[in-house]
Amino acid sequence: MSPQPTPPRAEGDPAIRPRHPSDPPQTPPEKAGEPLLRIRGLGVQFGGFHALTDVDFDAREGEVHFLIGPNGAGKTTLVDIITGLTKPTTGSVSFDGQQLVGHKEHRIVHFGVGRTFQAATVFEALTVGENLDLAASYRLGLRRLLRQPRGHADAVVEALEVTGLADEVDKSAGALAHGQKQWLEIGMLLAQGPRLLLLDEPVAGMSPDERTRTGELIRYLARGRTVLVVEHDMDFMRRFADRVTVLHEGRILRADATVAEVQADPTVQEVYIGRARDDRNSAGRSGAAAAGAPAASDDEEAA
Amino acid sequence: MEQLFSQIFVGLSIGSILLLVALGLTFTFGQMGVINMAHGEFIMAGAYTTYVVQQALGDGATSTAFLLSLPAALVVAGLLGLALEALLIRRLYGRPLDTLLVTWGVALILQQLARDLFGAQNVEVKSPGWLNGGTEVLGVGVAYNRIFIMVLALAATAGAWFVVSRMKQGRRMRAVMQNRQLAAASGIGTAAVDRRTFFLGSGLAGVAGVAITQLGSVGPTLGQNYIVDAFLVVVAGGLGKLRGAVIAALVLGLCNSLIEYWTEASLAKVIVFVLIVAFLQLRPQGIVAQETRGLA
Amino acid sequence: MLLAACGSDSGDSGSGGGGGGDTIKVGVLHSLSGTMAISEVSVKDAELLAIEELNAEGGVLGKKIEPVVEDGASDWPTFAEKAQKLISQDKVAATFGGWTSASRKAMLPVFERNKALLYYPVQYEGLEASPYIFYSGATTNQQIIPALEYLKTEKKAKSLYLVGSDYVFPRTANKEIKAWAAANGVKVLGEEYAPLGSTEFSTIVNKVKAANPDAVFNTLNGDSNVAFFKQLEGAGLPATKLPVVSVSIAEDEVRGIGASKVEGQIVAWNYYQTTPGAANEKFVAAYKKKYGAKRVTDDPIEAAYLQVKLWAAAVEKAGSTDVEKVKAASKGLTYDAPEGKVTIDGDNQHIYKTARIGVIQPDGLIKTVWESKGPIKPDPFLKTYPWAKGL
Amino acid sequence: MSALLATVRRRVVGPREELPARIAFAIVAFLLIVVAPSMLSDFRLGLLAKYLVFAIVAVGIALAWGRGGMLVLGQGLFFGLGGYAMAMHLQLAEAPDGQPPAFMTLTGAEHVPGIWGPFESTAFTLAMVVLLPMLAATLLGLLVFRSRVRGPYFAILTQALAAAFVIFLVGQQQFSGGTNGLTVMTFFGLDLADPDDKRTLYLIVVAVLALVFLIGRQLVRSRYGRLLVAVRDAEDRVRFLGYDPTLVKVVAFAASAGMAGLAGALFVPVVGIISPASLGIVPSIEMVIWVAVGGRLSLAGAIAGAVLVNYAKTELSEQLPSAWLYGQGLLFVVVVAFAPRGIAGIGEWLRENRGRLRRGRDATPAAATTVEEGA
Repeated sequence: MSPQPTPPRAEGDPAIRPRHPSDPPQTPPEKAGEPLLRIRGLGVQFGGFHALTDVDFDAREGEVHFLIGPNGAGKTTLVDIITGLTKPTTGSVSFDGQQLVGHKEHRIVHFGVGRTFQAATVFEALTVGENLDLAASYRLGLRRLLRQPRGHADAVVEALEVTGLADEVDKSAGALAHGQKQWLEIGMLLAQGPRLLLLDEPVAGMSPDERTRTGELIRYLARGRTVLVVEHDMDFMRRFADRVTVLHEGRILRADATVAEVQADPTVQEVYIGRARDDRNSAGRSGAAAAGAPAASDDEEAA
Repeated sequence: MEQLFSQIFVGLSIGSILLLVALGLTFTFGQMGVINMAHGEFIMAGAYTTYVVQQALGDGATSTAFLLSLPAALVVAGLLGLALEALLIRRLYGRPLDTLLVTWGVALILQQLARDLFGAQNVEVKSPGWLNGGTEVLGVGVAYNRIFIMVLALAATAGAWFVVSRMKQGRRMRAVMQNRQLAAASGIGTAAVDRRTFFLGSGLAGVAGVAITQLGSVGPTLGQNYIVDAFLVVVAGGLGKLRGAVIAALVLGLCNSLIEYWTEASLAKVIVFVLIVAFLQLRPQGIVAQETRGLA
Repeated sequence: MLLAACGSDSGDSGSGGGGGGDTIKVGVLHSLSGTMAISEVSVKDAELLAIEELNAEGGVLGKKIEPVVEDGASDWPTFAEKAQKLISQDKVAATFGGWTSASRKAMLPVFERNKALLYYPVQYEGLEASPYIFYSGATTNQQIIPALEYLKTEKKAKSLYLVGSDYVFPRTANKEIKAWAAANGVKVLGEEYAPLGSTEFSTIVNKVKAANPDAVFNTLNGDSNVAFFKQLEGAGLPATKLPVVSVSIAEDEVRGIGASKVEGQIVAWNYYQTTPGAANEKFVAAYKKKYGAKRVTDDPIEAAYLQVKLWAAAVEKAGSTDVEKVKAASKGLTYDAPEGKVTIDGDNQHIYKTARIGVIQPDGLIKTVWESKGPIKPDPFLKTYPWAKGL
Repeated sequence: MSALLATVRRRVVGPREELPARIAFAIVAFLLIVVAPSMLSDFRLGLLAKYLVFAIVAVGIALAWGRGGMLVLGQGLFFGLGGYAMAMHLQLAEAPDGQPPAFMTLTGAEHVPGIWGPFESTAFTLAMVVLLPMLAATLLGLLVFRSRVRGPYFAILTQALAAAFVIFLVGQQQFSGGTNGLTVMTFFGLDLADPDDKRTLYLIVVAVLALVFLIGRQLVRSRYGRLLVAVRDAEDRVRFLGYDPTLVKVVAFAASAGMAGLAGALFVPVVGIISPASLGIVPSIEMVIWVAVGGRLSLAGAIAGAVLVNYAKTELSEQLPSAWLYGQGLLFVVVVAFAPRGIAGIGEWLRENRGRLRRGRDATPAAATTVEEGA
């Protein structure tokens, strides 16, 4: 039914070329200045359940920071708190010196924080162009919103270009393929020009090609911004992460490490292998998870 | 002081009527999320069932007829609900606003049907002798029919509670309401559970209809008088929460009777409506809230 | 498409038409659907019976009367709209219609604007005398004031409690009652209104009980009466202990309420099915013959019937259906109605009527227990009552 | 690649079928302004005026419900605010000098109620007719949308408010005229009995409807209109795009309230009376059915729906009152359950499938035929 997603168009643009393992790390983490995002002592309870406990977390400009951990580790909750969807019980979230806790979701967007959701949410009744235009117009006052739009802003054109959706500009977003919807959602973020992007499982349900394409997109986004990615897919993490933080049962297990450090960490392995064993036992899945490649991608779960 | 007791009794009595008419909604609306605007007409169907049973048994058996009407109305209204669920509501899951409008259309049709079957004139349901008159308790005059309605409301609530929390059927019902997919995956036939929930919810409306015959006479638009109040009770109580509905009904009943005592009937109704809107500002999830995480 | 569907029935709206051809058209405009249909269908039936009888006797001015029946749908704007239609499209000679004051108030400007005639058959709150309306029901001084006098003299009531549905008639009537009470040394202990259609009277009954009046004056509408009486009884105040005079319950309402629930209650009207006289016997027989033995006649039904006959008599006398001529011919016109001889008052176009107080019997009929000495002159603005000055 | 982007950059986004729409608008305007007054009798023209007044309400409902997903079951409240504001002014204007307005003969009150005072002023009244409902809607919307009451809860809440408003009006007879409502005979110098003046009134109604339609169209086609659709379909997503959905919804809700108020104000001279019976739960939900029948997603459809349903009501209820009540119920059931796009949907369906019909059955289906409802 739906057309195949546009193949990656990265050739010729060095900035969105896939990263090879031999490449030097793009961001020298130790040398970066003040973190753009600084979280201290964050805790949240739902009823009696401690979803997050005493979380400290930093992310710097220009880095792609992966947030991993088994289900229920509190990854999405952390994103929810940063974006104002959930109120923390304790702790603070400061972004570029601005305290985020206590602000409404839409105010936080105005501070320069954007996010996507596990299930791609685009406005299906609108066209691709209209979706992007709407995202790009969020700073307009009501008077200008009431005018009929003519042409596209540069930010929209850039987003179309980067996501490879230019051909689909007049297509209804509801008619896009699954991967394209994810890209459109990322494109909408891009059109808003945020400084911190939070992507919640951006490659869930994608084919290997699409994953690569998305990874390239993420690397493109990271130029001059901070990208925080919540993911289960370890392979994807290995290919595209600058820094990794591991969460487990609401606590930080390993903070701000490199991919190699995380892979070598025995506690992390324990958490993941234990989980993989559980998965095998309960769902009868073949144990694809070996040491060093901790978890199978959780497509089914994310769907 | 005696006046205050009197008004408290009146409030509890109004509250028990509200509870009766709203009880069925805590199932169909609260648990299934179906806005059934024909709920009032199911109440009306229950009332007409009482009339028909009485006519069939003749004048001598008023008491028997009345008691027999309770199960009869449960079945008649329940079957109407079942038919509505199977023919229309089933096709409209996930479209709550459309369900609301469609069931309103059904309500109009049922009203006109009642008019054509029983005449535009109201019909008279005779009261059994033991419901006439009243007595005095602590200097407060209490009518027997009011006591009966309170007892019936209590019994119906207890019955509903029993079904939901003690019977296998009820556990399935709750499972489906909490997570439809998961319940389906665990081998529960969700369609069958929906049907039974709807039967029960609609049947309870029928029972309320029997009680209401004891308040006034029975006419085609009888249900319209109760539908808005009933929904407000469920919304204010917290969706699908039996406990919330009980509290909301009684509080609304008391508010109504006390405010009416100091002001007047029309103003009291307006004030109560405004209070509910204000209350929902403070607690949009109602009196008894479901603990949820995020919005998903 | 729409325009074509709307039809192209053009033409001017002359007054007092309906006379063209072999028939004379008249409008019959009542609620045949909606909440008021309960009461108004019977009234429409009575009007059609009267028209049928007239036609059987050869019609008026040698022409058959052709009724155009319209549904007001219990909605006041619809009454106004349908009245306009009857006048300008059907060109009726006169219209018989309305029940609620609200429907009459909605139609009044239409009839005045078009200089067309409306006959209105129901007792109402008075304070109105449109030159284009004939009022065949009672005004205040022919129903409410006699009922008050009855309570004061026969029941020795020194205090009253007023209970009514929340709409115009009860509120206005109670204003008049309070003025009367002040002038007659009767105390009004309280005044309560229930929303229309309400069946919740516990609080009102509590208030009545606490006030302990000698009698209750009841202007509740239809269904609310059942709930009110039930709750009065439940509170230990049956009809035998606390007399309640009702002015909105007639035989037709009793039929819906159930006689057992209002048995022994006092009502005030100008006509009952049991009212003696040959004219009434003939009317009741004809009505039951046409509509079934179970049907009953009552005051508004009788007024609806007699107003058609009054119009026909006026047309015959005027020799024309022209509105101004019919109005002129109606002055002082008399007719032997089922309720007795009635006369049209030339000044306010109301009718002289005999006031009758009755008690509801177990069979649902009403027995007259008191009646005024002859027909009372209608006085819609209560000009002849000094206490009514401030109203 | 870059050539494509260049065209994207330049292209006017939005109205794609501007010309046919303009031609249709011109034809309808011609029919309403020229043909109808010359072909219809005074009575029928009066009825058409009433239908068009209702069409104004329908445009507002299509905006709030169709576009914004807010099922407004209490438009009677706003219709009534506008209507009563106008009726109060007209009654004051009609009253002879030194005499109380007509409705007061019943209440017997000595003084004109204080709340009537400001409505002596024409300018104040004209402003209030629109502003009063808009203010009420804004206040309600801010409260209700902020606490994220939406969907059916919002619908039931608005319904309860309409019910409360009616009870309030009935109870406050001394300033509202109670169940009788308020009747008027003139409208700013127009004599409502005079056929020529009624024709003028009809043209005023047509003009206001055109204006309301154009405003609604502008709202729908602007970025704001898309934003409204976005809020309807995924309110939470919009929040994370940096918009406050509360404000987005309040604007549409207030606009629809203002339109209802304007319609109420015109209803008064067109019909000659405003009373609580026209504002309660049942009339309010009837307003929704006009829009459902016409097509909730289309403003023009909503107008057509209001006119057609009311025309059918007039005709059918004259001939078969009982059948009309069944018909109305069935209309609700059939249209909402099985044809949620209403009359407008038929046209869209034809347009979408035109190619396929012409090409025959084996052709590929046109892209994106599914327009999801925002129910």
